[in-house]
Amino acid sequence: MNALPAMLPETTTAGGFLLVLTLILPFVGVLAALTLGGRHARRVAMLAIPLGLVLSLAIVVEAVQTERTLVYLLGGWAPPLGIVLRADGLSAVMLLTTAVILLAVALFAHADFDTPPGTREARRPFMFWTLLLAMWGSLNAVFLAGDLFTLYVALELLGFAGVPLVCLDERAETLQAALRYLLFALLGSVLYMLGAVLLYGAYGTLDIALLAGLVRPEPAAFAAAALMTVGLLAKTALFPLHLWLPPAHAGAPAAASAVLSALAVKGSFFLVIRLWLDVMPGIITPAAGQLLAAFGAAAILVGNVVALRQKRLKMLIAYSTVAQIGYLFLMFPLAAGLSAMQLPNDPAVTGGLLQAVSHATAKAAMFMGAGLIYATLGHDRIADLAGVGRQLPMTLLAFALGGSALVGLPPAGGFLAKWLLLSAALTTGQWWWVVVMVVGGLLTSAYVFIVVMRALVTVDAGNTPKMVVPRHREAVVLALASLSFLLGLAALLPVDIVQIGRPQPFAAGLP
Amino acid sequence: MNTTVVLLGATVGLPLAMLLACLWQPLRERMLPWLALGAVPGLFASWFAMRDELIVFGNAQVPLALAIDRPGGVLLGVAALLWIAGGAYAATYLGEKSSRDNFVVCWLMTLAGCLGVFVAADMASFYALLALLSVGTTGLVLSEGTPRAYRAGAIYIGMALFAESLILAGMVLTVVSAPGNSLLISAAPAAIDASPWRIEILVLLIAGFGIKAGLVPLHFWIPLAHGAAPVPASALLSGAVVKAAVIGLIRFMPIESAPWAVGATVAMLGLLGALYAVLVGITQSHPKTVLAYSSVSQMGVIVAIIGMGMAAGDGSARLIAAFYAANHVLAKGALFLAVGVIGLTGARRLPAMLLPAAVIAVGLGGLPLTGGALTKEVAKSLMGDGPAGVLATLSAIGTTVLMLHFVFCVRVTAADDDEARAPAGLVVPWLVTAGASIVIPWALYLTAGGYSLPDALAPKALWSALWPIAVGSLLAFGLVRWGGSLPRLPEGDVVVALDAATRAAGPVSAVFGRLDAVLRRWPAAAMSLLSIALLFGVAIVAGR
Amino acid sequence: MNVPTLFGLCGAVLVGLGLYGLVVSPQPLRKILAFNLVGSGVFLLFGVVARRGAALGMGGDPVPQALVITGIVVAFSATALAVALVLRLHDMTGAATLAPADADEPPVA
Amino acid sequence: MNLALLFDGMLVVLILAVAVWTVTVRDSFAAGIGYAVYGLLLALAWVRLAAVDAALTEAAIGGGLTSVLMIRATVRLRAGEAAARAATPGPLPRLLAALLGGSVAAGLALVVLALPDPAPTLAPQVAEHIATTGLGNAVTAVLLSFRAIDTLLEAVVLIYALIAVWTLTPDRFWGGRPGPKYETDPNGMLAYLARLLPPIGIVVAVYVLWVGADLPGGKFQAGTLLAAMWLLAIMAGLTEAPPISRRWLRGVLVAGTVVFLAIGFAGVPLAGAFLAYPEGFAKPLIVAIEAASMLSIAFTLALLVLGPPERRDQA
Amino acid sequence: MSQLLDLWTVLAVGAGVFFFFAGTVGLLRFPDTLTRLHALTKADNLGLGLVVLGLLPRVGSPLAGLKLICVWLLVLLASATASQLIARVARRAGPPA
Repeated sequence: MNALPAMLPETTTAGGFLLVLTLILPFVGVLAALTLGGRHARRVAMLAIPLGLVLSLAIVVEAVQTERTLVYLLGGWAPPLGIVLRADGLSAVMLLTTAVILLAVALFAHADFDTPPGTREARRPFMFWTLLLAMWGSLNAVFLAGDLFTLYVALELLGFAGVPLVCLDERAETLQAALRYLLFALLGSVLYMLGAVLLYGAYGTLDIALLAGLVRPEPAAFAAAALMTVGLLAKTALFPLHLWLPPAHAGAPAAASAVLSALAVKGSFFLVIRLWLDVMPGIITPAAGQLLAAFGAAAILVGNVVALRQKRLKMLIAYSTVAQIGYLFLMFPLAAGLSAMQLPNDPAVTGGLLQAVSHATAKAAMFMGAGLIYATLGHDRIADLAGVGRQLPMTLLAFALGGSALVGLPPAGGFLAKWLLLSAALTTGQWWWVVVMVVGGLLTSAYVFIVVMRALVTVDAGNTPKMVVPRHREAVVLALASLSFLLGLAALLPVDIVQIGRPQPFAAGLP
Repeated sequence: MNTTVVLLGATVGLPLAMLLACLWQPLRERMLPWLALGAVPGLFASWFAMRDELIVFGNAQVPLALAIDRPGGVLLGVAALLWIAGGAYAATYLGEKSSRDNFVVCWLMTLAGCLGVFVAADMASFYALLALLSVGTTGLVLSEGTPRAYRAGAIYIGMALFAESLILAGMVLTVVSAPGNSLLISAAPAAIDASPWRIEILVLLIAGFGIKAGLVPLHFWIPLAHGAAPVPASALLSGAVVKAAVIGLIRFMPIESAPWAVGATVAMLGLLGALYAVLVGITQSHPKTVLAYSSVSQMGVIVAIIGMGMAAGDGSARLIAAFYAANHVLAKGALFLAVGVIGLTGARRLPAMLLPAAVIAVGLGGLPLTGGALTKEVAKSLMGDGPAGVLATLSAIGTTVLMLHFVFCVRVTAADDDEARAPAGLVVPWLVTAGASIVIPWALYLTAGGYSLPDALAPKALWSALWPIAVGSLLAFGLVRWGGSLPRLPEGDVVVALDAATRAAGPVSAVFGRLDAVLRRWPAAAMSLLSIALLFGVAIVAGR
Repeated sequence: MNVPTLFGLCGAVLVGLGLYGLVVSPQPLRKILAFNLVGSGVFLLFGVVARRGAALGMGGDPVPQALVITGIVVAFSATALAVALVLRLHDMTGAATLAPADADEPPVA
Repeated sequence: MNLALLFDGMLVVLILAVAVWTVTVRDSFAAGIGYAVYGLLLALAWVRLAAVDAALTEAAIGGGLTSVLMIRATVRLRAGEAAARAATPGPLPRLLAALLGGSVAAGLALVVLALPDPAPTLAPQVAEHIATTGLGNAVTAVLLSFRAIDTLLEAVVLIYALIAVWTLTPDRFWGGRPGPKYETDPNGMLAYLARLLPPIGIVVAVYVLWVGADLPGGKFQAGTLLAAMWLLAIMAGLTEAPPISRRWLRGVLVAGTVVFLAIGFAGVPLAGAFLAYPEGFAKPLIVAIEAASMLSIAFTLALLVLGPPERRDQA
Repeated sequence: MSQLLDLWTVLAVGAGVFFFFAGTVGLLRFPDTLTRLHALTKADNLGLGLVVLGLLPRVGSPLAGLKLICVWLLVLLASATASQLIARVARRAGPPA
């Protein structure tokens, strides 16, 4: 029997209990919201989300101070028998992003999903707040769990929280979009589980850290890598597997599509990072990396071009998500290339994650902005967006800032990500990804320019807005957009948070 | 030391502060009269700031730094002056137009970007300010709100972002090959020389800055943008904003050690472009478009000067190019402002207004005793007598013809009511700029250039400046008589190809639309999922 | 060819069969059924892995068996949600198909 | 020994035959019935793989509740059957799909054959540490002690699924009773069965729960049995599904998870880690969790089968 | 004594299997639902009873034997109810299409 490596057994580190609280808080929120019901659901959410933000901040601070991965052994059992919660730099950043975006969405949706005074409990608001907490809980589980099967259950939780958010408005096309999303996500997660069972069959454990040491180039590992990757791609809706994303994200109510587009997609993407960079660096071949990024490039091209063709604003933003998801996957061949050249792969990894965070904040702001535009004009046809500049100046500014963050104009996070990815691409000589990034940036700037121009058209003051949107909601959208616009200043941080706890490739004796 | 810190900081900081202040509605409405103030610290910085003093704002990772060198100082000074005059001019020109707020915000963005680019010392802030410049300029081009302005703005932002992507790629390559990945621009030329991707970096940077500088054949956005923008804006676009590319080339290009071939090609491109722009310019009738083509031509000559410098390996090309560009900033700015002024003056006062405009216009062609002549004289040492020298004189003659053609065109646009007078708010800043465009080149020639007065007044120098003017005026009068037979080229000449491309893009995007629709049907998507799983399996197994 | 390998091959064939059903059958209900087939095939593989890891008198490695129980309950929850969605879609539109009405006019906010 | 192999071979062939029939039969109702048979046959396969816990779960949830769901759904969708079937893809895509499915299956088969011979296993580690949990049944020990977070997330999955199903309620029926109103002949055969079977079912369920600590059994299987009995009573019209807005119903639904979390957090001071059990008290605590969870699981599974509310709450 | 029990088991289980076989043949050959129900419930239940009786001696403890008999009784109860319900549905739906 291949003896499990006598690595020094992991022990619970100092800040470990924070991980448990961050994991369990949203679930307790869901239970409380479900039992109390009605109006209390929103109060529970408004109490839990800020508390969660404090917790994720504490995790980030703890990680930065100790410069080490935070670990918590559940039940006191060490892997391979027990399950471990881990928060390295990657998870800490994603936890913080999730908490920040959820806080913004909660503040934004506070007015939208309000239980009408007459009724004790109305379906739409009660369900929205419960599902928001549910989505948050599943995302925290995805970012913290250290075991592949626990991650499978977390992915299912993500699906069960996302699907009802899509069809919260109970129209025929959103129900159909939700069904397509659920079935395709299930197909994806069953392939993921298939890969997990093969890994267990070959190595006797599903813990990420242990597997990293055990995985050897053999049929079980190859099949597991292929199946799990494709399963996760189906859930991340990378082109050509994006059939469910556009109708789902466009059909959902504004706050819901903001959470779906910004966060739900990042959960499974995060697992691809875990799989490719932590578990399977030895198995993944350069050809596989190029193939994955090729799908990314196709996503950028087709996603952006089809986005330009859209007549509705929310559909345009949804297709922009399809394109930006492609952008996220460019980091894998770059990281592999850097590791192959015995260089630290942190430019590619930090760049990729920064692109994910920048897209998350920018896309959430754009979807919420689109929601406000829809509420004010009563429609979101791009052709007649005239007058939005005058009625919703802050929303339009937020849209422009979010758009320029996606395009990658300095000082946005997108720019810093593009700079890091470009330097990784050029040092490893993979120049074709540079061309892809440039073309992607130009196409993105095209539709951002079109929407902002249409909105800036001044119209005679004749048309009265369908509903006057309160200022503070626009302020929330603008705050989130400017956060993504100023994310590039993260370069000034003394320590590169993302690299905390990342194994240096040549240190780990890469074959 | 701290005066330099304050001045350089204020050069960029004041416009940015005013920009942030615009977020608050009441402040935005009252900002228009204060526009001129934005550039004042820039002007003082160009006089008093210590040269080559590196002021670092950022930390070890990202050293955001400001510094000012001799060419940068020259350009900053003239640009700041033009920004002040333009600001005053815009205050009265806009008056109470409905799109005032947008104009003010975009003006401040462009101002901050333009002056910032001259003082930026590290690549990150240089690129950031360049991007701010492009976004602000797009806003200025669009502020008229006409469909022509939209088309010009769309083309402008597209070309600007494309150019900036090339520049970014070049910069990243430079940083990657620089020792210790330093971001400082001062280290760039050495890094480029030592880099294994030397040719790629040169090609990328020259292409990127070339597009920003309007090198032919990628110049078509300049006539569109400068034609469509309101007068004060197009004065600044053609004058100061285009010079960002010049300062970029001056600072990034390893002039002393660049390969001869690269320098020669750049020079040829510049000079041929200059001639081409003049030939197309004389077919245009709209005064601002004629001036725009003249800008393309002059920028071609400036780039040619840098090219010749690289070919000869002569470092002085930096200062010569900066001097030539400085003259062009003021002269072109004054001419654009003149278009606005002449448009409002009646027949009676027309000669009084037309005369200074004509003098500056012909001065661009090299009229003796004007800035143009001095710059051509200084440039002659670099151009030499070879093909470059011939082309340079030809372009001088061409420019004279073009300028006279401009004078005739602008005369037509005078106001119908004979008694009409342009408001003082427009005339004064125009005259200040006109005066400066005469005085400042002389001042620079004597102080910065280190030449003496007699060299300029030597009969030989006067004659070599005079005969191209004479030939040019003869050709101009010929043009007036037989001008009718010239073909009417559309504005932005090469852009016709771009329109055809956009028309062709329609069906291509329809194909993408259908592909997306097909791939989003369930059987197709599920089957592509399985086939991708097999593809990855093969890639992982076979790719070992 | 011992017992676990036999059931392993059975699991593999079930997965292939389920995937075929998922891709081909047009009715959503049949797709849910096919998904359950694939799920049961994967769980069978878990069982085979458990059986191969039998030691110290236990019939099989208890960890994969525990994962199977969790997996079956997750699969059931997914099936219940999917069936509820299909029924609700059927009540709303009178037909439960996955093809959107026309691909170009997708839903709006 | 090849006699056992022969029996297993026949079982496998039977399973595959029923599976192929379920996928390819034209009528969905028949497919639902086919899946019920398939579920029970699979339970046999689990017994042959010496995983009796899994066999119980598969028979109860896979064969039982899933088939109830499918049959109810196919009956309600019978009207649109012909129209939906028209959209079946042509022979070429079906061939391609068969090819793709076949190649994935072949790949899997190759990997299963190539699994390492001394199969890596955690059985020794479980055997070594099972003493601290005081349980005899290793699977329950893994479920509730070593991998307790999986089971906690499992309970949360059920609650998420129920919330998701309730989100599909039409607004006018919110707060109403799930499922249609079942009226059957009060002294008919179904009513007789619904009066006779539940007591037996409840006794068996409690037995399965209690024995789960040392022999195959446990809360999921027991919960499913209770759910089945309750569904039988509802379908026979003896009782009615409770309106979903009742506070007690919400309380019962979350009881299992709340108890699990409470005991988990109690472990932090007492046993040094979240989800750890203090020395000597492991078994009673685990049985307490299992009991509370059984109730919640029973209610959740039944409500999942009944679906979203379809009628107002005429209390 | 053990040979007698073995003989008893073989005979009883054999008879049980025969009745199952008869039930299956009935299922396939009979023309309509009602007759098929008839075949299924009668033959299979009897077959199961015989198999259970056949296995009784081989079972370890009397408790397990009791469980076997409970299984039989439950199957009897279930199949009786199910066949009645199916019969009512079949009759109400009229002759099979």
